[in-house]
Amino acid sequence: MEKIKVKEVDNVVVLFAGDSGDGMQLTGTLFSNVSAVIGNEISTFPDYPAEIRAPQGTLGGVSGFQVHIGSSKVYTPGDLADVFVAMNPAALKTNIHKVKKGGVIIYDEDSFLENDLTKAGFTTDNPFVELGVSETINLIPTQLTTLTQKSLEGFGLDGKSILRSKNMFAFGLVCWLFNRPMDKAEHFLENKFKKKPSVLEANIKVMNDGYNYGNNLHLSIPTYTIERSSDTKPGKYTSISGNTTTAFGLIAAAEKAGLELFLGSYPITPASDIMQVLARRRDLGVKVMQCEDEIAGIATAIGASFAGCLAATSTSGPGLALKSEAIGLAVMSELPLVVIDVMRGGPSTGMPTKTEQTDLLQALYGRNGESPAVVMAASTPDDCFHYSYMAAKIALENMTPVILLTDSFIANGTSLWKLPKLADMPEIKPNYVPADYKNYNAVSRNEETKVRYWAIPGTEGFEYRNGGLEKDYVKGSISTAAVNHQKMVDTRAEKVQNVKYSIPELEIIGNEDADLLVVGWGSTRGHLMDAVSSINEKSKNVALAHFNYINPLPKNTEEVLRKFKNIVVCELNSGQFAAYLRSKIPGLNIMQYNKVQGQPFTAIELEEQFELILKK
Amino acid sequence: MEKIKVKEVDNVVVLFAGDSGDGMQLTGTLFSNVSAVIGNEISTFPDYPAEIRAPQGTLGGVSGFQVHIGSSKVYTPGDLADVFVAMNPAALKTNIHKVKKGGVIIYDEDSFLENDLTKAGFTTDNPFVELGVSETINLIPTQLTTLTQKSLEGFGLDGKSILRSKNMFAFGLVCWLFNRPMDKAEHFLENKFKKKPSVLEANIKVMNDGYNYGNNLHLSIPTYTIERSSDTKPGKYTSISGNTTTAFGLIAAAEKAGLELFLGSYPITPASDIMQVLARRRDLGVKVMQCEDEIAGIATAIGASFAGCLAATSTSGPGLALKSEAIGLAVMSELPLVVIDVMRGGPSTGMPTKTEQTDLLQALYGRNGESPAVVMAASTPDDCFHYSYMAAKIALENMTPVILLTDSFIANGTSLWKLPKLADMPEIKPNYVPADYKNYNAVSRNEETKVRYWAIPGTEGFEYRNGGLEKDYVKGSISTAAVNHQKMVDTRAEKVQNVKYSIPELEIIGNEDADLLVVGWGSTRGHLMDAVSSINEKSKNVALAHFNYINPLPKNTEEVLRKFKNIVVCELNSGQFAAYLRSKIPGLNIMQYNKVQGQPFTAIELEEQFELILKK
Amino acid sequence: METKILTYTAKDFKSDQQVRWCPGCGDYAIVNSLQKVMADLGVPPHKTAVISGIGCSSRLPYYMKTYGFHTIHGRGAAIATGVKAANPDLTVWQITGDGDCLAIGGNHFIHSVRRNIDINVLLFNNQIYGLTKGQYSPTTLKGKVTNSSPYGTIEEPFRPAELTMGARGTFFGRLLDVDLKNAQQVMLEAAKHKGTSVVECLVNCVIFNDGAHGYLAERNTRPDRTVFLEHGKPMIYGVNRDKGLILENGRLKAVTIGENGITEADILVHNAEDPNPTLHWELAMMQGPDLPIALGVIRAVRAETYNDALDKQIEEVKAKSKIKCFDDLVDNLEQWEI
Amino acid sequence: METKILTYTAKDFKSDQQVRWCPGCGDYAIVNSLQKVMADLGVPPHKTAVISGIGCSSRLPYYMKTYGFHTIHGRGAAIATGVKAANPDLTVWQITGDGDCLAIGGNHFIHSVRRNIDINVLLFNNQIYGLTKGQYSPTTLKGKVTNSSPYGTIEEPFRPAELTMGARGTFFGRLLDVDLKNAQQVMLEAAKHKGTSVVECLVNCVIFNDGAHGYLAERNTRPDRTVFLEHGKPMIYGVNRDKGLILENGRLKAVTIGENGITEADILVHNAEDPNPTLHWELAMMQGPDLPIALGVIRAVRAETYNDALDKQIEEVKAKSKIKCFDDLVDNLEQWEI
Ligand SMILES: Cc1ncc(C[n+]2csc(CCOP(=O)(O)OP(=O)(O)O)c2C)c(N)n1
Ligand SMILES: Cc1ncc(C[n+]2csc(CCOP(=O)(O)OP(=O)(O)O)c2C)c(N)n1
Ligand code: SF4
Ligand code: SF4
Ligand SMILES: [Mg+2]
Ligand SMILES: [Mg+2]
Repeated sequence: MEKIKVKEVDNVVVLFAGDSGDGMQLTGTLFSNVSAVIGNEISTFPDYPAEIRAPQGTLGGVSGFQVHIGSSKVYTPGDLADVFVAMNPAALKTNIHKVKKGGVIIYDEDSFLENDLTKAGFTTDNPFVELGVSETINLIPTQLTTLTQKSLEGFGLDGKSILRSKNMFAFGLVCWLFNRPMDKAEHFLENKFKKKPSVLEANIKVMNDGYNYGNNLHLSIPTYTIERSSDTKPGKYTSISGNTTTAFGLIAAAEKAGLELFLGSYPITPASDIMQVLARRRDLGVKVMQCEDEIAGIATAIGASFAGCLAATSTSGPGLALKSEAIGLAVMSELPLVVIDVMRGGPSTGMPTKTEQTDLLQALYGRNGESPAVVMAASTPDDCFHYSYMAAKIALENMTPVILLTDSFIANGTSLWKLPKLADMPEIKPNYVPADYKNYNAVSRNEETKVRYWAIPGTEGFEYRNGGLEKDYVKGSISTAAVNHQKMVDTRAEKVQNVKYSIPELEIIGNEDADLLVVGWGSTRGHLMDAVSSINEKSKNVALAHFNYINPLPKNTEEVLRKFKNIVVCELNSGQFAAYLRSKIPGLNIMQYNKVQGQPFTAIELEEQFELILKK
Repeated sequence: MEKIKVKEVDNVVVLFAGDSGDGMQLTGTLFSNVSAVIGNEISTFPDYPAEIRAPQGTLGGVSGFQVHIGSSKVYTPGDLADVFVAMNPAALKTNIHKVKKGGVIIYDEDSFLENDLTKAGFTTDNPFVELGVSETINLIPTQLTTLTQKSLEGFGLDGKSILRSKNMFAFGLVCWLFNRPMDKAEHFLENKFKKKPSVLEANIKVMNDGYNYGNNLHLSIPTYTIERSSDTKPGKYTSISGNTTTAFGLIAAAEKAGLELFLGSYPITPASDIMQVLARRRDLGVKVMQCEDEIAGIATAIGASFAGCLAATSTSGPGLALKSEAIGLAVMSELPLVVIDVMRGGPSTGMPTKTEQTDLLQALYGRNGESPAVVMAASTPDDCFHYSYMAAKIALENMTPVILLTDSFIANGTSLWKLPKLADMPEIKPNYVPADYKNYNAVSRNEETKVRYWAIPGTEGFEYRNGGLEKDYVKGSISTAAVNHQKMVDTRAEKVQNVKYSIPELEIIGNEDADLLVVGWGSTRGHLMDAVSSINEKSKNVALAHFNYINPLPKNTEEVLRKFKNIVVCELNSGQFAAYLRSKIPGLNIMQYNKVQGQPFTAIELEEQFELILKK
Repeated sequence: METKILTYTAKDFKSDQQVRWCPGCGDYAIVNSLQKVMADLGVPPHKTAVISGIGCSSRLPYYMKTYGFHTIHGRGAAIATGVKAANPDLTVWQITGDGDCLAIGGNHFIHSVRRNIDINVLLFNNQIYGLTKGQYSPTTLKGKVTNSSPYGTIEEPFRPAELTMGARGTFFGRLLDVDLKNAQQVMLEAAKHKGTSVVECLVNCVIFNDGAHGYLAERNTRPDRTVFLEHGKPMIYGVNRDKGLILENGRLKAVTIGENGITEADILVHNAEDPNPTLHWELAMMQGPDLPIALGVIRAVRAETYNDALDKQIEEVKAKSKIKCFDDLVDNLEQWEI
Repeated sequence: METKILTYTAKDFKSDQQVRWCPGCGDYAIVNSLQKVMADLGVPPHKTAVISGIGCSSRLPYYMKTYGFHTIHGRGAAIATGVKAANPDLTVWQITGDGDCLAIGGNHFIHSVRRNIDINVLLFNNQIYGLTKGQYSPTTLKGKVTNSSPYGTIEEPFRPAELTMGARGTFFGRLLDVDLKNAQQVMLEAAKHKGTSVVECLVNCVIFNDGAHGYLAERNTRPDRTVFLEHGKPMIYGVNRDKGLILENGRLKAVTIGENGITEADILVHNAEDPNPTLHWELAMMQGPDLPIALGVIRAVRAETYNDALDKQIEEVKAKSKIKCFDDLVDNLEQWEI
């Protein structure tokens, strides 16, 4: 028996794609989990279709899941796939451009029949030729359907259920390919199908048969080993999505602050999960209201904030638009409030399942009047936890609405998350009115920080009337006096600007004397880091400054940016952060690299772009 | 009999102020009308209290009306009043800072009794001393109440009605002071009180008695004559508010375009009048729907636009916030729509009766996704007509929402308006789909201009499905394809940018080689012009560039601005247009002069500011 | 001499777009029925506008060869109102889901009903948010476990009939996805009614709320569990058409004809046109097992429509006014020569 | 031994702000009554929250020495819902106008009613937008000339009782500004009711809609034109208290006791607690001259409140779950050591 070739690699990208009904999300999740368990770094990117269930086998119904695993820090789900599992021709067609030269495509022969090809709009019987698939790509046809049927013969399952298991065959096969531990895989399946023992049994059987199929047949492809990551600090980990960590950040912050957590929300793709994760937490006393619309979502939250909760509302772009007026009320009444916007493709209903960074200017400016709020953005599925916690902390300590931007890419994507302990999290001290404060009113504030004092209804002696009309700086009563208004406008702005003293300074990643500074914000960090590192492995010409705090900007921003002669701001919109930076720090030489395609950057395109700039 | 001294002056500012119940708005309007009639330039500024009727005699209930009349072009209602009519101590107190040195205060002695003084918060019996009123000011105590009562003795009117006429006594007196023609004044009163002959008779009597009182008593003040303006082109004129002309602009545009006019709206201060003026025009077939809220206001308008009307919606800041999401739909479905935002003090409910320019960034950016719309602003009550007409023209010809910004200052203020003829207005050619167009769909467009073709429901052969999801550039069907989205985003942006080829270029007013370029936009033009002219009478050091088109900017904007080493952007917000300019045209040296007090600039403060800058 | 009569078939109203609902989704039945009804109605496709919000159901306009507008979530009622008010020659259909119509769109819904704008509202009630993947809606039954109510909802649902009547609705009908013939009849009457015709379409979401209308769905038991109401006809139902409704002490009661001396003449005759909604309310609220669930046209009352009132007022004012055009308007302003 | 009983007077609920409504505005009566009712109710000022939207009426919170929040137009219901859900120990009053509540706020209104959140809603119905100077509102009678309907409105108004019931309201009361004693009784019962208590306050806007409730306003004719409904009491009214209501053929009819053999025993006894709303509807819709207009508590039905259901579910889940804090939550995730 000839020895199988084993490739040792640093990192590898696997892409699963098939019909919405093919269970690709589960397969991908399982694969990323078994990889994480053995100490690999992971980063994933699910790419859902817009329809719930488009007609089977059509291009509109393709669901994909990409996993990047590595033995050192992995920042993105990867640009191009080393291995692509294609369950049907439609999946092949929509994803072929994501496969690396020299990559491997495993596909279900049984699902590439004439009828299937037609549904996916192929006109010949050879889809690979028709697509011009590179000859360097290694095609592994596998009779997934037939093999699964055989595997489950005699299990007494109906044909539909059997077919639904074929993703497990593919999964087993890929596990073999990457030397994944089957006991861990079984363990994950057990958790998933606890309540359906027959399904569980069948899935385990098919998965193991898939593994053995690879093992026994000595498919003519090298298998891979990926070492345990050494970048990963030892500890307990899980693999988790950004929406879940965002929800968890709020839970942690509420407990730390000693407050009840209230979420007022309305379902919207891709933000609904935040609400759904929190709705499950009645055991922690989390009060989630699914409201009649987004306005009620924020309005109930403002009510809850007034009443003394840590209050939040979660939504996506169109919902944020609807909340604009009420955010203004939170600004004016100086109440703590966390507003989470999981950005998606716009404008209007746009492309609900796709990712974009196009709500930045809306978050900054989408309100009537001079209406400053804190705006921040998370970068990865796991740091959504940190930033959602910090959003709550800033809101409570500064009596201001905080808008936290995430996006479809990190909200649905997963990464490894080192499990935190509440005790290790920074303190949260809401700006309560001192118990001995005299003559409290709606604008009583700490004169140094300009932060309004918070009195919780129910507390005797601090009854006060808040509201959305302009107030007298001293008395808190309604005022239209000219100079007073100016003072109030300035005070609210100053309060928000003061947040810059409590957030971290901007850091430069890479060479401080580089020719080019790459600037990004939010979820693009992984791709930018990859591209920057890759260039810096050759020259040391590029540095990266990545922003998570946007209003206010870190206090050293101007100083840092002024050091660089060339700056390129990269973002998944038409140049919103670039415009913001230009307006805040005049005189910088800012170039832009923008992409508005509903998809994340690829490190490759970024690298090419930076090289181009450097050459000029 | 000694001869009365008559001052010949170029222009004069008169301020009427009293309790909300004192009829100051009517008095001011009448005075500005009789001045306009005889060929003076006028500009007015009503300053309403926030309450409908605050308790009588209190500071909160003071209602003011300022009129600037001149023998040459008058750009603003004036900074300081030459003559101030104060009906009670509260009016005196709230407006005393608006009186010129050497000015005249006429006040109703009968309303300055102890009780009245107390209500206005005076603690001594001499309010003038208490306020430190300059000795140069000429005080004319007049027993307005007693004199009015006497005037109407035997008229059989009840006491309340008699008291309500005392503004007419003041009006008559001021007419005498400024040599206004009493026959014209009577004519205006006749129109106003057509249906109440007894009130009319009483008012005319009191007014004439007021005039005669001045005439007979030879009050020791000079009277004024102001020559007929020579800047005014001969023609027919009326005096009109910005809200009315805004409404009229839409009526004219609809008729010119051959379309029905539809307005979907919801009442809100200070925009309600636009709706109310249009609601009266059922005779012109104008369809006004007062909707259940602002969202329905724009939504019905979008429906009407889809159905083939010239459609508009009118609101103020908080309402614009609520309309954000739907504006995005208009962007995405590429439908013509005029959105009028009469700005007021913010944020939130803010200061509803006060003026501000703080909605600019909201208008530009307050939507999810990359969502470009045309944004423009009017400058004076009379040019609201022009810009509202142009907003409609641009919307119809470019298939885009157009946001027109006006504000409380020009919406409620009045100026002379030269009556237009429809025949003289520019053509409006909606971008209808050519009758022989084949395979029309939701994105069929003129490939040169990028403007979508409009098919009106009811037309056979052009049935199509529009919507808020991203569409295939060619087929018009739903698409989430990456490159297609980029193309659509770019196309929508390009279409809006192309509007710059049809709008006027930016002009420089004043010296092209000046040291300082003053930049403004919207309703501040008058004050900026005054300040700039005033400085240029001494040095020739300042120039003015004033913007009415904001997105897109006039195509020569960059070229023009780059000529100036120093630019100061003056606006009634915290620097929104300045930020926008910085983001669009990097490398300019932009200073800011901002005021957020709910009040217009004064020419004096601007002049001081410019002098200061010039000295540096 | 022959007159050319325009006749249409369902095909004339079908677009070339592939229908993209889940296999088995109840919405298929409605779109097919609607196309048939439109053909029967005889209003040409280009005089028909189909307006929707967002939701699975709201995708319907794409499948129609009429003018169509798939707008934003919840605003369909207001947009449809604008379409009709602006262009009353169009026959306007509003397609909406229980979430789109009654959650975010609730206000526009009640106001369009109150105004009695002449549109036909098909409310696809699957008691769930389909498109966003299975959260409870304002019509989801209390206690139901969904993706957003892991421990069961704690809210009483709206009942569309009740809310429609509370908003002074002039027309309310109810139909069931699988009951094709009756469904078409209800839609046709909705289309003919002048005013806001609300039709609650009970549809099945196979993915997130399968069987929500299961009590009615089965062909065999349906005749005993439902009564199909038609104006002017007795309220008789049952497999053997021997069951009927009577009023007893002011409350509805189900009886069997032939038992206890009940004859067909005792059975209530449906008066959909009674302005007083209380009996319509009782009928709409009927629930099993004691009473059948009402399908058909429960209420259809004549009243002035908003669009007619608007046009009438415009005509009246036009007739009286001397202002006929913009130039007249300006001429009639108080003015002076300078 | 003495127990210290907390007692309040109206003054304890009066803030030092000058009331700024127009002289003669009906809102004055309500704020004064409310302060009395709060004192009677005995909930301390610091446990009371008064939430409003925007409108003349919505300025009321400034005049109260309680916690207060004057929010944004139309959102009072949702904000009050948030306050109560978050902090159920507070007694929450929502102050709203006919525009605030039923125009822009219509959706939040019907949803708060449906959820039966335990708040007390005082709906100041002056049938006009006061603050914005006299445009018609959703309750303005059809045909009325206002600043925004120069030729008369063309819309049928909402009738708040009907909409409340259409949204499955558990409590509806109606009171008149000038009828102080009765008004206070209705407010007190609203406060005591658990759930969304909707109280329609008929108030006069002297400036923009003077006399809208003129039919009821006059002291002399009021007893004959109105009936004050109290649960368990016969529906008797009239200056001489000799008039009453009976049911005839299922419809309400006014009769005179002593005429045509009618005795007091024939008069309907008011059952506000009947879950079936049809008679409540008939009562609420009564109009002159044939029938008296109903004031008082028309409907007061017991049902679970949203806030109680929420708290109950939280307690139940807490009792069963092993997750007690954030660290537990994290510990219970699928996890592995690296
Ligand atoms: C402003 C806004 N909020 C939320 C959403 C997300 N959303 C889309 S459809 C929908 C509900 C769909 O439910 P329903 O109307 O019942 O239609 P169904 O899918 O069940 O047919 C929601 C919440 C959105 N698209 N826009
Ligand atoms: C978003 C928004 N839209 C509109 C307004 C303007 N507005 C303020 S109060 C009001 C209506 C007031 O009527 P109502 O609620 O009946 O109160 P009333 O003044 O009659 O007591 C309107 C339209 C606003 N403040 N905010
Ligand atoms: S999710 Fe439900 S409602 Fe949506 S298409 Fe599928 S079955 Fe139909
Ligand atoms: S305008 Fe009307 S509602 Fe407002 S305070 Fe005056 S009287 Fe009252
Ligand atoms: Mg639904
Ligand atoms: Mg009102």
